[in-house]
Amino acid sequence: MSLEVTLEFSGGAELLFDKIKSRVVALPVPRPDGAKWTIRAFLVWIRDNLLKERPELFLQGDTIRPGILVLVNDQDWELIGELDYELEAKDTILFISTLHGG
Amino acid sequence: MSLEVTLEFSGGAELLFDKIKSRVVALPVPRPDGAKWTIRAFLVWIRDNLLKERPELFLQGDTIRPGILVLVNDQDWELIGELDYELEAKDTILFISTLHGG
Amino acid sequence: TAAATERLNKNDVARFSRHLLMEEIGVTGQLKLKHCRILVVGAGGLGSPALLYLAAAGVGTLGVVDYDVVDLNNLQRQVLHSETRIGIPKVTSAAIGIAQINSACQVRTFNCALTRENALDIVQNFDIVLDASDNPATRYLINDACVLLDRPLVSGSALRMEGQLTTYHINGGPCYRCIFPAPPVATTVTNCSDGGVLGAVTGIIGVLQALEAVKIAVGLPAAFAQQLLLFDGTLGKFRSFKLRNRRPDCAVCGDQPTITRDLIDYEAFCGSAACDKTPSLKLL
Amino acid sequence: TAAATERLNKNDVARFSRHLLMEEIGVTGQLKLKHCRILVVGAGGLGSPALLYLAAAGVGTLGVVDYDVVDLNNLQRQVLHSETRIGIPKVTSAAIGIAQINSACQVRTFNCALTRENALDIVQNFDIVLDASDNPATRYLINDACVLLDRPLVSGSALRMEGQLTTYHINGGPCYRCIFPAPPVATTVTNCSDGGVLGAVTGIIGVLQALEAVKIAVGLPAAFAQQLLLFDGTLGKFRSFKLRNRRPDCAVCGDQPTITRDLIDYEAFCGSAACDKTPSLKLL
Ligand SMILES: [Zn+2]
Ligand SMILES: [Zn+2]
Repeated sequence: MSLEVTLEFSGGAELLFDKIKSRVVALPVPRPDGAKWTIRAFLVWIRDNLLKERPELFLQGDTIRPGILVLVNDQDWELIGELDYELEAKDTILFISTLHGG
Repeated sequence: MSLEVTLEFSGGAELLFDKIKSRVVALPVPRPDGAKWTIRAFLVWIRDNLLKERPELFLQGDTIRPGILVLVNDQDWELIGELDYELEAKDTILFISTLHGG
Repeated sequence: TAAATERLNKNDVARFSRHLLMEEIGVTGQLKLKHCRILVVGAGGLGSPALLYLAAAGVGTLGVVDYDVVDLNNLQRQVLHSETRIGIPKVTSAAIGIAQINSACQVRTFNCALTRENALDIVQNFDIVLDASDNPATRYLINDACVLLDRPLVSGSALRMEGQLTTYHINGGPCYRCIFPAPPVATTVTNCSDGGVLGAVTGIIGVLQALEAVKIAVGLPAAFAQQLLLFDGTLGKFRSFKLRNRRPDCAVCGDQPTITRDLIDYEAFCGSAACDKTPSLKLL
Repeated sequence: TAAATERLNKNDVARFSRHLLMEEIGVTGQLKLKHCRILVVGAGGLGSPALLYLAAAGVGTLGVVDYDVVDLNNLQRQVLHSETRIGIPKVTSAAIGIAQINSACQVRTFNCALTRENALDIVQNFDIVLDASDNPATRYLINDACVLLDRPLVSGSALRMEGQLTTYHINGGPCYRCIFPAPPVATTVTNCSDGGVLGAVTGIIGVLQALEAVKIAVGLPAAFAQQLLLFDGTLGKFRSFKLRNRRPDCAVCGDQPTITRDLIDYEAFCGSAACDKTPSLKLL
């Protein structure tokens, strides 16, 4: 069994992930520890499975680093519980690195 | 029973329909004559139920007038059968009046 | 690329540093821009920003076709022109505006309407064409000339609060005539003189046309091939739609075309003049 | 509206005919534009097209803040400037460019960096503010000044092939600091000097900023309030996202703000200078 979600990067965040802007990932369910696939757990999974180097450019402690917005199904994750949101099948999670240039 | 589809207008076509760019319409099913809700039939329904005046600005004979594009679920209707396409629940049908200004 | 580097002069390297830093452009792309020739038909609301950004980007040769002169009411949106140039031909004004931002850009001006007689002669000198015109007759003419000469056509339009954009005749995709085999009845066509237009809406579409042309010139994938981009300025919404494939029965790009290098009478075909100033009953 | 009509002079009526035809603008809207004062912070890649279209649209008063001078490498995208104005202050060049398209526009130039000391004094003279700056420290400063003075803030940014746009502090929605309570670590910030930018991408965002400001000025709904618009120039895709609500715990627009009219030390807060020229290890 697996939980399939779409993982997207924009604004330069994709440079940390082989420049792939969009991919479908299959998360194993149930998780080994029986817990839910929160975004908190998903970030750990991303770090361990996809992030090749320099995790500090993506994560800060157990959350996302300042300057990266997280959108779940086109909504700011702040509206739906941030780290505690539980992923559902076919969710789209988009990480946007904020631009400052002009 | 009814078949609900979203009807949208853009590029000025909405001016013929009370300036409403998007609405959900409920089409009666089964149809009185037992036939399917093709786009051909839907155009007649639009003419009889929504189009208040000057139908020649929207229709030409039994089809749409030149200069208006028809998109069903974000695809050119030419890709899916044009007038013969059978509507399904939750379809979105968008009529776009082509702009020529610059 | 050592040889290629030598062909960008020192001035180019300084001027285009923000492009040279990008892997999507770099020296190779900048050289392609320098050697590219782009024709813009119409130096109005769409052509003004398109020409400005194409010149700034380093396109080596720009062609401009327009029969009109600069009018005060153009300055609400036609940002390539200026108050002091009111009354002079738009193509002359455009050349002056282009020289201000990039004097190395070669500008070829065509102070005339694009017609059945001159279209192929003009278009054949360019690699990419932008339709920034304002009427159906000219749009069909540009399309047919581009198909006959096999040039990609980046076509924009705008009215009131809305804009539309498609790239035609590229990568085996449809041409304008594939999408619109029959012209609109003249009385259903509204132009900017009748309906008005918000200047920034033409700006957004015109700059998008420039971007698409730059991408085609440097060899990046065209974003609007077989796609219709709609911009609704009221809602601030952009939407993209997949258009039909090339039609084998298309009169100009089909398997047995009926429109050949003689072209056709476009004003008769459209039932309207090749300008946006003809008064008529126009509602849509 | 008879009295209102009298306040548009004959020249205005001729110049803005394409706006007057539109029910969304009309005489009332054009008068609102004439009496509106808009501040653009940064006369670069975003500020250039924004200022051009705001001036062309008939905005009565434009303010321009920039401490820099025109450089050759600006001309790849900063279309308000020109070759002959290389070396002069950008705000001076901007005023010249604005006068070319609309000499009736009153331009107030601020040839300085926006700082904690001058921000409120400058911003208070304007009704709407555009953030067309290029670094986080200035973005936080502009935001805080706009919140403290209750001005809507139309914020754009661009890098390489991408652009972003949001309107902050409008209709009770969030401010920049609500969305980004903590600044990015300086080493994670890439600017256009390091990463490059395609000129037309800045053009699209800058014109969209002008459009949004025009709409706010005439009283149309802001399209990008509590919305993030992303533009991916590689794919030609625009996407919009709903942002969070105003945060009651926001340091500046919250219920118990800690940032007051003294403002804060923005360079210390961000750990980086208020310009885009500081070399540092920048990857994202
Ligand atoms: Zn064709
Ligand atoms: Zn806030």
